[in-house]
Amino acid sequence: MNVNGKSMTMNRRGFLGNLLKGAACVVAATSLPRLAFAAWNEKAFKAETLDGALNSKYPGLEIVDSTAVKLKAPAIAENGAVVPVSVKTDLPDVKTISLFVEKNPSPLAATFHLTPVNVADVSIRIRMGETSNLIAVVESGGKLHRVQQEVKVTIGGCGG
Amino acid sequence: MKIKAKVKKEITKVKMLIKHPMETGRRKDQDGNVIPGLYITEVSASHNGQPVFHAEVGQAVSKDPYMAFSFKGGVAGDKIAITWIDSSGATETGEAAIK
Amino acid sequence: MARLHVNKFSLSMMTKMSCEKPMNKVRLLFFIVLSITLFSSGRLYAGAGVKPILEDARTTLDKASARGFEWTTTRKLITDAETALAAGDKDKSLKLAKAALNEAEKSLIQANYAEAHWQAGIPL
Amino acid sequence: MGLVKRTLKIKTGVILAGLLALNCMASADAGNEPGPDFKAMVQQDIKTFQAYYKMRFAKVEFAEYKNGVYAIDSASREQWLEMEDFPPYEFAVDDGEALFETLFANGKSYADCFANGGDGVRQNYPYFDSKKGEVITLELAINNCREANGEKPLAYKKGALAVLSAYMASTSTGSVFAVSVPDEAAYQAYSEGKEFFYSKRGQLNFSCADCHMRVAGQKLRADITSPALGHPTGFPVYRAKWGEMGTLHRRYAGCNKNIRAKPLPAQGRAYRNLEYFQSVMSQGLEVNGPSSRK
Repeated sequence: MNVNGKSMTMNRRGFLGNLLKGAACVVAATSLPRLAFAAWNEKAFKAETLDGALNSKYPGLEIVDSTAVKLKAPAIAENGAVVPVSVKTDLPDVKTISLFVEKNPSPLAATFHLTPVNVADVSIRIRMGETSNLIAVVESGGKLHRVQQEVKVTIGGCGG
Repeated sequence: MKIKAKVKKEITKVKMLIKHPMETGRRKDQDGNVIPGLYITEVSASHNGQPVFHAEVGQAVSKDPYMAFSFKGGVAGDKIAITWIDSSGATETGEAAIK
Repeated sequence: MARLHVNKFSLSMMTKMSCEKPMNKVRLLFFIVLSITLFSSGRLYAGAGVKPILEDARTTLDKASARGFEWTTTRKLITDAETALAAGDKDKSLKLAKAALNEAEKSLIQANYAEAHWQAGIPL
Repeated sequence: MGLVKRTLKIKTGVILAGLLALNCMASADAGNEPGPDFKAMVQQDIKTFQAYYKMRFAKVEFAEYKNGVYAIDSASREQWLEMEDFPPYEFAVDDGEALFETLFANGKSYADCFANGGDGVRQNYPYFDSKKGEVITLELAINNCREANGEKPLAYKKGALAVLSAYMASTSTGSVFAVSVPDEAAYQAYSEGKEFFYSKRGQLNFSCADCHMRVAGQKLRADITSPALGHPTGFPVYRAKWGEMGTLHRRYAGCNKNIRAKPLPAQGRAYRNLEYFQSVMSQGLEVNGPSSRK
C-alpha cells in the first residue's frame, strides 16, 4: 500500500510537469478554419450520475438493449489511464454514438456526431477511475440502442 | 497533432493523436493544490472542406487523446483537416492527405 | 504485509542455517559473527536512551546503503523517531528507533547474505 | 563473550591465511596457463538463461521476447497492440529527432559523436569501454557527447534525454542487439550486473530474478510480471502510468521502489552493469524501442 501511495505522488508530479509542457505546445490559432464547434453539452458532461448524464444528453429518448451495437473494450484494463474502446454498428442513419463510464465522477466520456457519409465505427482511448460498466449508446431511428460491458481496473500492481 | 488517413475499399479511416495534458481538474499536485482542469471539449474534422466528423469529449478522455473514425467518399490525396478546442479556448488545427 | 515478508526472510535464513548440514566454515563464521553483532547490539541498548540507538541505526544503515541495500522505509523511521523525541514522546521515539535499528541491521544482513549467496538465486 | 570473539578472530585469521594462500596459488597458475575463457562463460550463461524461458514458456517464440510482458500475456497484448497502432511515443520520436538535429553552441552535433552519425546504432549499446574501464549505455554516451561539446548533461530518467534515446532507438528498429563481453574487465562489470540481478534486496527481499524469472508470467499483486529476457529491448518507453517517456533506469528505480529498496542512481555503475548483464542475456533479440507500456 505504501508503495502504491508513493508511486501515485510521483505520477502526480509527472502529470504536473506535463501540464506545463502541454500548455506550452498549444497553439492559439488566430484564423480558425470553418469547422463549426457545436455547443459543448456542459450539463451532460458535468452530470455526476449515469442517469443524469443520459437524461441531459438524450432527454426523452427510449433506450433499448441492442445486439446490433458492437462494443470492444478489454475485460481487464491494463491501466485505467488508457483504456482503448471501439464502437461499431450496422444500424441505419446513426446520428450520434455516446460512451459512458458508470462509475467515473462524470460518466459521459464522449459523444460522436456522425454525418451521412460516416461509417458508424469509432475508437477512442479513455480513462476509468475504477472497475465499472462501460456503456455505449447509438442514436438511430429515434431510439437509443444500448450495449454495456464491465471493464475491470486493477490498482496496486507492480508497475513502479 | 498527428493524423493518419488511409483509404481502403472506398472507406477512409482517419486516426488522430493529439498532444494534450487532459487535466481533469480533480488531481492535486505534491503540495496538495488542485491542478486546474484543462481538457479538450470538441474535435471536428473536414474532408476537402466538408465536415465529416464531430466529437464532444470530457475529462474522461486519456492524456494525449487518440480518436479514430471512418467515412465514405475519400480518395488518396484528398485533404483531411482536424481542429480541436479545449476548455481554455485554445485550439490547434492539423492537416494530412489521405493515403 | 511488510512484517510478514520480513518474517519469511528471517525464517528462510534460519532454515538455510539449520537444514544445510555440512555448512562450510566461511558461511558458519559469517553467521556467527552476524549473530554476535546483532545479539550484542540488542543487549547494549536494553533500557538505554534513544540517541545511541538512533546513532547505531544511522551508522548501520549507512553501511547497508553504501552497498546499495538501503530500504526505502528505514530513513523515515529514523526521522520519525527524531520527531517524536523532539516532541517529548519518549516511548514512541524509542519504539521507532528500535524499529529503525532492526531494519538497518536486516538490510545489512541482506547485503552480506547477497554477497555470499547471490548465486544460489540463479534458478535451474 | 570476549573469549568467543577471540577464538573467532583466530579462526578468521587461519581461514583468511588459507584463502590467501589458495589465491596466490591460483594467480601463480594464471601466469603460466591461459586465463579462464570469459567469452565461453558468458555464452554458457546466455544459453542457460534463454533455455530457462524456453522451459517456462515453451510456446513463446524466442523473437517475441522483444515485446516484454506482451510476449507472454495475451490479454494485455491485445490492448498493447491497440496502443502500438498509434502510439503516444510518436511525439517523442519527433521531438527527439528535432533535438538530435539541433546544433550545439560550438556548431557540432550529436551526429558527430556517434558511429554512422548516430543513425541505427542503438543495438551496439551498452558496450564496455576498455579504456575507461566502464559500461557505456546509450544515455551515458549522449550525455558524454554533450559534455565533450561544452553542453550541460541532461537528467537521466525522462524528458529530453528520454526522447533523444527514443529517436535513436527508432532508427535501429529491427536490428539485432550486438552486445558482447570482450575481456576480463568487461567480464567483471558483467558479473557485477549479474550479481545485482540475482541479489535479494529491499524490505520485501526480492531479487530481479525472483519476479522476472521464477514468477514471470504470474500475478504478483495485480500485475503479471514480465520476463527478464528482452527487458532492455523496448526502452525507452511511454508508460500510461507515467503519461510520458522514461528510460530503462527510471524503470529500474521504480522496480526497486516496489520492493522497498532505495533506488540507486540512474546511470550509476550498478544500474549500468545491470543493463549490461540484461542486454547480454537478451542476445539475439531485436531492438524494439521506443515502445509503450502500461
